[in-house]
Amino acid sequence: MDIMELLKSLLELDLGGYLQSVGTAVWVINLIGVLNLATACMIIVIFLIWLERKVIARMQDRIGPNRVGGKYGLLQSVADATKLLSKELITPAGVDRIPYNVAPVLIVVASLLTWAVIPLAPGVIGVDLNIAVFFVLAISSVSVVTFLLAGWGSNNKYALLGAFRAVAQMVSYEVPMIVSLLVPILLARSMSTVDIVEAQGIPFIVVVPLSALIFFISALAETGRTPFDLLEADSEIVAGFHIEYSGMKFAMFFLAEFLGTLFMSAFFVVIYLSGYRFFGVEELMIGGLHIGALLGFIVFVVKVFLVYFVFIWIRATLPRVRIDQLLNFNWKFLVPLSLVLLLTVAVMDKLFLADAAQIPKAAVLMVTNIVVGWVTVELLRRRDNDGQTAVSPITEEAVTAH
Amino acid sequence: MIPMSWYLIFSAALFAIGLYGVMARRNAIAILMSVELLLNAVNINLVTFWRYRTPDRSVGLAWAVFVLAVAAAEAAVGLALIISVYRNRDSVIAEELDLLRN
Amino acid sequence: MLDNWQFIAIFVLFAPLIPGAAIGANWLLSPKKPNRIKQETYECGVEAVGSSWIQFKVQYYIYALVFVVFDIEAVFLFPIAAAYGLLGAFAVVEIVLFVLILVAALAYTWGDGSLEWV
Amino acid sequence: MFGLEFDQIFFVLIAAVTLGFSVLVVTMRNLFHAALALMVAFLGVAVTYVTLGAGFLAMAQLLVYIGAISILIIFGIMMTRRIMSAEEEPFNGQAGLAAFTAVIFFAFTTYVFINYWPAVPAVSPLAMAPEVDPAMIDNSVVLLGQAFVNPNAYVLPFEVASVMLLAALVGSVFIAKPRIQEAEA
Repeated sequence: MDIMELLKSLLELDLGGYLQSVGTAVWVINLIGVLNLATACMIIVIFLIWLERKVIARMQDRIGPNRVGGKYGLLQSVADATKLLSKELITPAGVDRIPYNVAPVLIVVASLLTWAVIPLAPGVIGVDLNIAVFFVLAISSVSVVTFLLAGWGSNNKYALLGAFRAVAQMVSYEVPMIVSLLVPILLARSMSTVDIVEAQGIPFIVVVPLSALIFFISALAETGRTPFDLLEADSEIVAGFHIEYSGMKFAMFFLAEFLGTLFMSAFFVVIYLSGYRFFGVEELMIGGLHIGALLGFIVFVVKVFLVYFVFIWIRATLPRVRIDQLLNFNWKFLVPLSLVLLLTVAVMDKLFLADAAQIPKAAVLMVTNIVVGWVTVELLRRRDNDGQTAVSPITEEAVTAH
Repeated sequence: MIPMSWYLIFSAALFAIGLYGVMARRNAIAILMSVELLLNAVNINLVTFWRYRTPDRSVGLAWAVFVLAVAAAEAAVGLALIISVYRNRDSVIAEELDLLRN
Repeated sequence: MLDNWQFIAIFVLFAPLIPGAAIGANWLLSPKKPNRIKQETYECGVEAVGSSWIQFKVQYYIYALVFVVFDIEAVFLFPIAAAYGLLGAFAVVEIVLFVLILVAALAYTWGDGSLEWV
Repeated sequence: MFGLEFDQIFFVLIAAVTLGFSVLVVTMRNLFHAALALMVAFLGVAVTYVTLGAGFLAMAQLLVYIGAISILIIFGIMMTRRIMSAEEEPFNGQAGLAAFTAVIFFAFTTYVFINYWPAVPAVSPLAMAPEVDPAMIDNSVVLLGQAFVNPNAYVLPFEVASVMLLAALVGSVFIAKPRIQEAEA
């Protein structure tokens, strides 16, 4: 037990390596990793709820939480959680017990599990699966099932209707998400998140901006954020599939939503914003100490919060769309566009850019992306001018809804 | 280390259960679910043989993916038929669907 | 490979403890005073009419159908995308053909009006 | 425990859970519960794939079977409404015969596995998985991707699969869609 070695490993974010060197079993190291990851997620979510309320309040010219925990109301979400703890867990008559009780647990498990494949810093990752992106998609498709469990189990018309809507929305927006994710995988030639980060000498948001945009919009819908928050449209289906839940069981759905949004920000950073990389700062060595690991982690966290800020910003800006607009926008705009983009990138990459150097290749792909996006918008405008009802870009869509 | 025969017996048991479901259930959707069990049993066999006999090639995996595709298509068409029949005949009991009898 | 999955396995075993502990603590701390009115199904202030397991329209099913087709497409295309650097030019033709056939499926449902929310 | 190694105990556990829930699938009266049991059985099969080193297929199983096919089945159950009818008899007249056939099938297959399988004399049915480089198992996904578009391997099934999906989608949308005259009538 060398205290210096331990400190060094902590600075390099390589506790696992240190434990291995003193001969700890692999499953113990894994267990410690799991505990760290899960606890960190929980603490960040408590902070996030406060952050979101504060930012939204500022954007709407309010102050937001300002009583509990000092001037800035830092402990507001802790107080809320404590209040929820003392609430009665009402189980309505006639519920289907097993689905009703499994759903809140399962939805949190599913949204925690995806964190296992996010590289937080160089060498710091739960597990570097070779099929990490596919793993994320598979786990998030499991969380769709929990909506059906909750909706069915509640023995309530609104809950079931809300669950059906939620499932229709989730499965619909999974299609453009899958197809747009194929583009970075195609460019990185790997499904591993670490490989994808390593392949981003130039961040993919620059190389394939259209794919990033499509992914971002479908991430908004997958997490049920405004303008796609039909899952809990209070005025229409009274909060949707979790209406019959109270106390902590209700809080679990809330928690899963925040975990999911935070995860989508992190996933966006990993896939399109080159993860922990920032002009080589992640490889910095000072006096034999790999300080770059810590810096890379800070870079990653800053990027994630920037993306999360955009999520909050959109929530404060855009009104909710109607369900027909939501589904039309997906099937008649996003899905065709993402398929066209996939084919264009695949053909360009193989036939014209097979031997190109990195920078010209990125430039050509970026121009291609912009051209595809521009042509689509132009086509839609022509159609709109012909007087036909067409799918307009998202902002116009949202405005006409209200 | 797990002997190959364990996987094969496991898959055979799953297949037998599915077989029972297909033959004994009355509800058409329940029959469809049993068919999915049968296809899963087949897939376990394919993957087992891939791992134990040809791990250096992708034969078993590739066919398992094709089985997956077939299973999805089968479920889609089967359920569409069941919904359509239910709409017209107000029943999903396989025995009562005897339009071609007489 | 299996060592990789060990982490996931531990995660799966551990993760339910978090929501489980939260709900368990809630169950211990909360008052338990059920009564008939409180346990009634919520329905905007009126008494619930009929079974909640009502029948739903076929539109939801059609969206799920199109989704299934693209899901399978993903299972085929993800390994191909991962192997893309090792493929020849002919592979591109095959991929384009594969995707175009699926686009035809989408186009059919579009033209058919099945994607309209009614 | 009983002279079993850890991974053997794990396998037996997974197999027992999978088989148990598949028995529930074929016996439960409430179809929605049967569909939930089916999901657990699918999950068990996915874990089996992981123990075999086929992580990609396990995830495909989650994505397609649990994320798509189960949802289709649940939608189908909701739309045909005959769910809560517990008084309805779930089995037809030939349930006993079916059980007999299933047991005979299982006994026969197991007998063949243990005594006559495989035809290649060098391999015993108790053979363990060959020791291979973990990198090779990892690489199987890339091999799979190459095989799908290799003209000497699976190009034809690959393209036929997409045609089949097209046919399945067109067919099922056509069947499931309510006819207009029907709606008027």
